[in-house]
Amino acid sequence: MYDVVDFLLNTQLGLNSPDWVVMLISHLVVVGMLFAVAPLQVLFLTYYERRAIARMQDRVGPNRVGYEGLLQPVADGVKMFTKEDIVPDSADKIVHLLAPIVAAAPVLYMFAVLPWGPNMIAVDLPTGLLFFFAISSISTVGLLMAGWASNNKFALLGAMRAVAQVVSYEIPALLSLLFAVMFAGSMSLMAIVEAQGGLFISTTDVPSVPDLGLGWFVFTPVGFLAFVCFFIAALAEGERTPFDIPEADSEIVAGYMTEYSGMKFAMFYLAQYILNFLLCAITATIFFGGWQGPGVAWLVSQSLSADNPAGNPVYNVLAGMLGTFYLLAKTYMFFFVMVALRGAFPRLRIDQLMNFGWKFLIPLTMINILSAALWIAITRWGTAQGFGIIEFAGEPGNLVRWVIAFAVTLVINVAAYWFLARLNVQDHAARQAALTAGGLAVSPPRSA
Amino acid sequence: MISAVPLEWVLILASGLFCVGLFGALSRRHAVSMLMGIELMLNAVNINLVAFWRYTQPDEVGGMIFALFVIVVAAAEAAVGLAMAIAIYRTWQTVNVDSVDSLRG
Amino acid sequence: MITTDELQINIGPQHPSTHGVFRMLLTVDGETVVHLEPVFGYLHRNHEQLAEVNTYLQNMPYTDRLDYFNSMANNHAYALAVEKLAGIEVPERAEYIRVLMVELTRILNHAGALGFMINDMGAWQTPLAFGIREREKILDLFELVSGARMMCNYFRFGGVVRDIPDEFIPRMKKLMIAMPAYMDELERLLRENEILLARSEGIGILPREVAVSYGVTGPVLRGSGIAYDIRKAEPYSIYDRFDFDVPVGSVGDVYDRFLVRIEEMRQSRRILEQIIEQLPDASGGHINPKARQNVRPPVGDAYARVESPKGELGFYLVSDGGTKPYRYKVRAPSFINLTPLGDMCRGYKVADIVVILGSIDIVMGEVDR
Amino acid sequence: MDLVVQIMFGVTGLLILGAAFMVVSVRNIIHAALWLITCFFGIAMLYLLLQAEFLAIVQILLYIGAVAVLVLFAVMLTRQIDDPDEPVLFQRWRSTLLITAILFAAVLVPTIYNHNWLIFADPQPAFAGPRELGFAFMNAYLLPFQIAAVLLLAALVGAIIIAMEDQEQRRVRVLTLAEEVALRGEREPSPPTRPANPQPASSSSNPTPPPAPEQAGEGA
Amino acid sequence: MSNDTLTHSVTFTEAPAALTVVVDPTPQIARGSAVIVERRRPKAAGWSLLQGLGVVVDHWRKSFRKLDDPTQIAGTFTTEYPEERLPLPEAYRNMPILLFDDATGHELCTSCFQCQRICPPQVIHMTQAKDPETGKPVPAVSEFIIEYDACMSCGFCAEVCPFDAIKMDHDFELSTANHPSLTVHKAGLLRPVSYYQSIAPTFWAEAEASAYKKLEANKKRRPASIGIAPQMIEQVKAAHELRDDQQEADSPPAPVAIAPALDAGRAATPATASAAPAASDGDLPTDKAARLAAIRARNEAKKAAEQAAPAQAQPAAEGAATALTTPDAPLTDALPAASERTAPPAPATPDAPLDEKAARLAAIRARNAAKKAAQAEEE
Repeated sequence: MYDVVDFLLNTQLGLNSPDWVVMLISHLVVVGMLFAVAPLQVLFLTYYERRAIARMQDRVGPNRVGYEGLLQPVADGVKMFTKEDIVPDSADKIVHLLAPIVAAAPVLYMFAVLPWGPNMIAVDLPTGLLFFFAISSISTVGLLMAGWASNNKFALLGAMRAVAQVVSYEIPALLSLLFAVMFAGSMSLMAIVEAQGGLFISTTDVPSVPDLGLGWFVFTPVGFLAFVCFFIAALAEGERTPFDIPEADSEIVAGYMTEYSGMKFAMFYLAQYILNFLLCAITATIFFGGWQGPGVAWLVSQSLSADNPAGNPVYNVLAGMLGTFYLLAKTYMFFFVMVALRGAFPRLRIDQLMNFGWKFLIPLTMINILSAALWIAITRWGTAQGFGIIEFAGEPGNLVRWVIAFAVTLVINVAAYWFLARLNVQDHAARQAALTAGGLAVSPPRSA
Repeated sequence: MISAVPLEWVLILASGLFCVGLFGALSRRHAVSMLMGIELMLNAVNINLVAFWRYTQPDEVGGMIFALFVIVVAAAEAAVGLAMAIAIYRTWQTVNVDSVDSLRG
Repeated sequence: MITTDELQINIGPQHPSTHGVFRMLLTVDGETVVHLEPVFGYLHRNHEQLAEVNTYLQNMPYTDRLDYFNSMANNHAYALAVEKLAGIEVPERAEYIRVLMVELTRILNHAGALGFMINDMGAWQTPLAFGIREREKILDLFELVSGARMMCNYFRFGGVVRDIPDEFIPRMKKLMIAMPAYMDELERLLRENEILLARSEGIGILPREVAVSYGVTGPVLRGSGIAYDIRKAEPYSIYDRFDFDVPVGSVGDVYDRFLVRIEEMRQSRRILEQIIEQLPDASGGHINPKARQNVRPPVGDAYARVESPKGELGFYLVSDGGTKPYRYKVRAPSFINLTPLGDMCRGYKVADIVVILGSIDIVMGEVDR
Repeated sequence: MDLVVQIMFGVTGLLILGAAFMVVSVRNIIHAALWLITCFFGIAMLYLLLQAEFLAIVQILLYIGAVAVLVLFAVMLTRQIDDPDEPVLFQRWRSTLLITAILFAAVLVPTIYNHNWLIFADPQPAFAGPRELGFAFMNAYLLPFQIAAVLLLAALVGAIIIAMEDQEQRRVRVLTLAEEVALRGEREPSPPTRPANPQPASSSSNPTPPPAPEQAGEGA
Repeated sequence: MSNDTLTHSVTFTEAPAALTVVVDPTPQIARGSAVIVERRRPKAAGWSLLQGLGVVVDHWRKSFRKLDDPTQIAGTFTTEYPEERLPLPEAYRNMPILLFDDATGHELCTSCFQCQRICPPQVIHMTQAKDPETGKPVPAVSEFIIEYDACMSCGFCAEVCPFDAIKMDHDFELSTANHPSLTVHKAGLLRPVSYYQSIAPTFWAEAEASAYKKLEANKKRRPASIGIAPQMIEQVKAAHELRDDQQEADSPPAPVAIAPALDAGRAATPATASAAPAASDGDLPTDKAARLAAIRARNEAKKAAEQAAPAQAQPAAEGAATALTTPDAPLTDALPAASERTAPPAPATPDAPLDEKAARLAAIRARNAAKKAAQAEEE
């Protein structure tokens, strides 16, 4: 974007504007674009979710406003924004007003580090991944403020649940993403995506594989287990079924949003859907190669850059478009999975959620980090690092190392999953036995 | 930053924060409020550490490391302190540290 | 784990999961329920007293409104009571049509009840939508015979208001093909689902003795392990002609009630198959021609009960020889089954109580009357 | 350019100090916690000004995302009835204020200004990203790192033990129906599930006496 | 309820009376048995979740076609309501309506008060018509009110009506913001017989058959008395003339027997109208009145067209209907206006078109003439 603005201002218009002006304008343009994208995504996501879940329930879904109901979210938005804003009399007015802002603003920041295509990122922070989760943790404060300021028991209960859930599931989410940092050697999301070229085998592990943009981390046992764990944790962070406990309508009405209406409610809604979109996008980015896909690497190689001054700038645009398409396609695929989960499952109870997180997910992700370390050691290390057991040089050697790493991590991860599942099932059975102690006085009746 | 803002300004800011935190920790009656004061003091220390790192030894990571340790200690302190506040509340049904005076003769 | 204050929470009367206007006054410790006081009566509409100023026939449509999910079963119980009181014979074909309707009602009710229970657990309406889909097919049949989908008002003293039309049985047979597929699919979706198991196993246990001491009936009682089904215990109408089993649970928790309901739907389908085979082809045999709609029963009283989908539904009538009942009393299963709610919920989490309430399967129209 | 930085520093400093002042002076404890979050946010901004980008993110993640939320949580768990008459500060808060003011004005400020700080001469942009910090933690600061880990573990266990209530005590307080029935069964021998003299076969088809219809009337 | 021992307090020292109930869990069940439901465990952790997800995704995949076969359980089962409508069965009942004869405009109701008596929520109110000269009640109804807002659609009124005068309508789109308009007066309740015949042909055929049976019985028993609604007689006779000839060749022809009754009915009509409040159409929402008028007109037109030129019946009828629903042909306005104009000078000359009914009849005739003219023009 800097280049484009520089080209327009200084070369075309000949303004000779200083560096910081170009930088400011280019950043403002990017920010404006992202700011426009976010609500549009939310609008489409709500429509997409409602249509998809309706299909799962043998219904049609909204199909009245506009073509096939495409304008339904707009109509909903207009309705929400024109509604009366009701503030409870005994609410803490200022905090009640601030809460939706605090909840919604941080999630918009998270767009900043999301790579949309090759070289298409607002800020390529070296700590991008950490930034993503640090910023998302601010919105929990907004939830807590909302729950407390509403002065309503349901709202407070919902806020407490939300915060307990989000804070405890941030741990497995971050732990399961650590493997990607280890694989790519960077916390920058761009670097993580770029490390996922290849064909089922990442080019970072075996440089000689053809780069079709399919060397996704999910194809490794480590990545797959991390993907499962992260997606579950993302469901909990985004308050999606089966972890939509904070807003369990059958229990605590609407949780922390109970006392909100109109525009403020829409802000919470916006925040939640942007968060869901971003969580899906980050899943796609870290496990499914983000903008990587067949053709992008070739387009990038043809395009104009510092390394390739003979390239055609049209290919830059094409590469960007294809990359964005891949990213959005993957994101919407994951959102579809979220919708299907919402359609299929009941929700867990808060204590079961905590048990699942602390007793199953966190140990599993920790074991997965061990696997990731082994993977790195087997595929990358040599005698220099004191790991001379596997001495294979050259190209076939890399492949053999990859196969060994695959087998070892697969065994470890499957064993860990099996073991932890078994432990948890036994634990569950023991608690069930305790719970049903009195009920078992019911001796089974004899069939006649 | 270095050329524009002298180190003293940052240090004074940090010491001001420290004093405010100290006042809060000493004079608030609510147990959790006292903890907040202590958090403020720890943050003031952190600002100092980062400022010294940036102004005097930016080529080493020592200052950052110390700041991170302080954050770790603060987190541990917050966890234990809040657990104590809850324990006090459970036993005395209050979090007012004035009222917790069962050792007074 | 962390001790907190005891908190009083009102769930209801306006709350998404109280199945109508019902209030649960909760005392919770954290999320654990210490005490629950069910408060009802918000939907009281003087049903029993109203019935005493109406003629016997005029009360028939009012029984539809008791448990509006199962108007056919309510009609049946009331018709049985009046027939017992007035000594009215029912032709055989009419009996078959009645049982046919009532067993369809049972499937309809359980499909809805399971859906609502799982909806309370947080499944976003999919099991409910599947249940509603099958219920819709059955309601279409009801509309075909009675003219209304829910408030059927189909039964008359001595039979039913009109014979089933010709296209009824072919449509019914098609439905019989869809039913097992629906039940299998529901089981595939939920029966072994770990989340459902976690939410329902060991939750809301109603031990057998307690269930009996409260007078609980229906799937709730059978879920607690007692094979008590009025269709077996005191076969009314023509229930002694059909083969069917009584499913019972072994623990008495929410999961058992869930399973018992699924199994009861299968058994109802078995009965329907037998009805289609045995249905006597007697045109005009849908009602006893001698039965007068304006009945004037002799002085006396009668109690008739049926196994409504929710439990034992009984009507107690006292006649003073006039055209209106002197006393009219409904033994509503939802009401009796709701009484142990406070005990059943104690010690469980807040999230469990809506599930327990859903598993009891109440309709407030019947509870408050 | 310098002026811009100075203005930003001034704004950040005012935000930090003002928020900190609100933390210690505001009456409502939840508001105090929210001001604390504001203060933490200002400190993160200051870190960014000091080019400690990683630390700024850690500040947000840990202080706002964890510590402040924990504080808010604890406040909400210990619900205190707000008594407007009860003072928020100790009786002798004026003397404390005096002491801290003296500390600031007489000790800290003169010390800061009288000391000759060894400022790094070359204002080159410093960089301490996660990679450098990771190497430092794994090499030079390995032992402190391990100790910090142990400290965190100890704090975690300690916090749980302090805040945890006796499980047994709690179980007794709220028994489920099934547990109660089981307990009763232990105390006294359970009644025989089969009747002593078996009923005749004719009546066994009606196993339980159906609840009389009048029973419902009492409840209503 | 002996639940006092089961309160949440745990101090239970006295013998729990509630628990000494002796239960026999194993009844001897005739034909069938008590089966214990199987509490299954998932085979592998997570497998059943995937299975459930599969069910949902499968439904998503299949929902792009419509569920038209009731043996299937997948596919969109909803209907797009205003455009698509489910066929209503004949038995469908919503709100009661009163029938009148198409050709003559005679109402079938004789104000026998059966429906008013049976109505459980008591929403039917009627006033019997009186002969204006003698002041004696006649078998016709001068005002008939049904409170649609309180009606519970039980259908008892239609069941008990001995003259098939009150039937249950299929129109369910009654929602309105105007609550008082749901108290419907006679003018709003009246529908032509052909309307009911169109929504429930079998039921009407049955009604006709039973009415004919009754008529036959009356003919034998009391040849000159009013056994059924006098207005029905023409109708029934027309419908069964053919069968009548075939079945009973020796019986006397129907018109002879029913002629006095018919005359009595004719005599009653002016009286009815003079007692009726003039403009009860005013209470109706205009669109509803217009719809009703359109239906009436269409029936009229159809009949006329069939007589005139069977080949062109349909377009002519449609043309007439559209012509009448347009504001240029304000038939509904004309009706009350006509009756208002004529009614107030109450028992005037008996041969003049005094009453509402007669006015309507005149209007129908005029309409027919107009339509025929239009038809001729088209040709």
